[in-house]
Amino acid sequence: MIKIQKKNFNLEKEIKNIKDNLSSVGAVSSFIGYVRDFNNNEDVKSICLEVYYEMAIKELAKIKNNAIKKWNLADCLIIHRYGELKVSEKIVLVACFSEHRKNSFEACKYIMDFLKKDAPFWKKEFYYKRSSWLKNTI
Amino acid sequence: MIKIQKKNFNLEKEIKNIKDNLSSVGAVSSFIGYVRDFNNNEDVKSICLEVYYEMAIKELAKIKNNAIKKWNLADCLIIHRYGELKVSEKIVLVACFSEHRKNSFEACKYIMDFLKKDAPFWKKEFYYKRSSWLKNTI
Amino acid sequence: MIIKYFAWIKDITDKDYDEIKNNPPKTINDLKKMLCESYPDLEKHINSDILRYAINMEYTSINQKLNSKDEIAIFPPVSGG
Amino acid sequence: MIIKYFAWIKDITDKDYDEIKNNPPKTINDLKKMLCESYPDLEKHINSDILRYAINMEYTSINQKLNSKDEIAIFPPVSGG
Repeated sequence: MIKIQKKNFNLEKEIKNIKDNLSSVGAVSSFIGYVRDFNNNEDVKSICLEVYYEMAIKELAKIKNNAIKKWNLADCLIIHRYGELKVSEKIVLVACFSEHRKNSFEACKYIMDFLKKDAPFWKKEFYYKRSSWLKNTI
Repeated sequence: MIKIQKKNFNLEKEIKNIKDNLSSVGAVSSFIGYVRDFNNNEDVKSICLEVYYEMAIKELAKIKNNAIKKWNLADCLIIHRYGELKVSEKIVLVACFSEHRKNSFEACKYIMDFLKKDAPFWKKEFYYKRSSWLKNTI
Repeated sequence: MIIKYFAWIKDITDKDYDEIKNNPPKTINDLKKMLCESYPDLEKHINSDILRYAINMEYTSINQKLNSKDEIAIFPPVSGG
Repeated sequence: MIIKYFAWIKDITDKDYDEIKNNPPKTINDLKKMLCESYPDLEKHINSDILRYAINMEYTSINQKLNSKDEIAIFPPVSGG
């Protein structure tokens, strides 16, 4: 499932929602990305995340489907927020559901690597006296 | 933080509880292990998890501290349950908190590998007509 | 044809998108030329090859042909996650 | 000295632990001999080297010396997580 939304999400509910229908799943690997308080040697106040919504849905679905096929996942959840986010707020959740842990770990890492490279989101960081558009580093 | 407990836990609350004090953390990688409905070619009804409590606390603390040092983690949470658990219930949570995702991913995988190998827990699976003590596979 | 702008590209174009009804560019290279003329401040970025182009929400890295009904997007390196 | 049993070891010993007040074993090898005598069904497992031993909650893989106040644990391969 792919969700691109402004509002926050609850990890327990989002993961339970999918896991409850998958009793053969023994392993869920997840990654949660947060707004950091310090970047580029400056204190961060907040960020604004811009998204090319329709393309992001397509790109994330593509990445998700590749991972599901490659690691035989039972399911995969990607939630990415956009809009104004304060320090310590969640930005992204990736959760991979598989029978055993090896596949879920590898799939989760793969999805994050591609998401950082190809998903059309842009972060603008607001510091105390200026703001700056970011570029992902690998 | 290490918790060895009978009762269930809430992912959102447990992770938020630690994350709220760590505003420099941008990455949390986590693993959740669940009771699977099928193992050893048999339908599983439930499991019973036995623990050598005092030694498990020591072993998990050792694994946690090694991971924190090796990957410079801001923190690390391990929750492991014991007692009777039904299919689809959570067994274990490992969550690694770091500035960037690479370290949290690697640390989380490392902790799970060691936990499976060295943490003194034993699973007894209950099938429909018999039960069996398990041995972890790598 | 719709040309969409994102992130700091939008700071240069000062708008979210352009709609081109007459004589739309026929290739990505045509589009680049057109953009350099309309937005001189974009030229150095277009020439530096850091920008990415999508046609109907699919990345393109070659000088692909464009259709008058295409939705083209031009944007800087992404920074989500 | 306390000797603790876990998982299916306990199914063989039929108890959680033994407390040894007189003449406790002096090494892990002594302990193994004692266990084989007390619980003949344990012998094949002890000889097959699959069991693990902990002294005061630390794994030991060698024939370590034991102290009369030690807590020893003997258990099968773990299966947590």
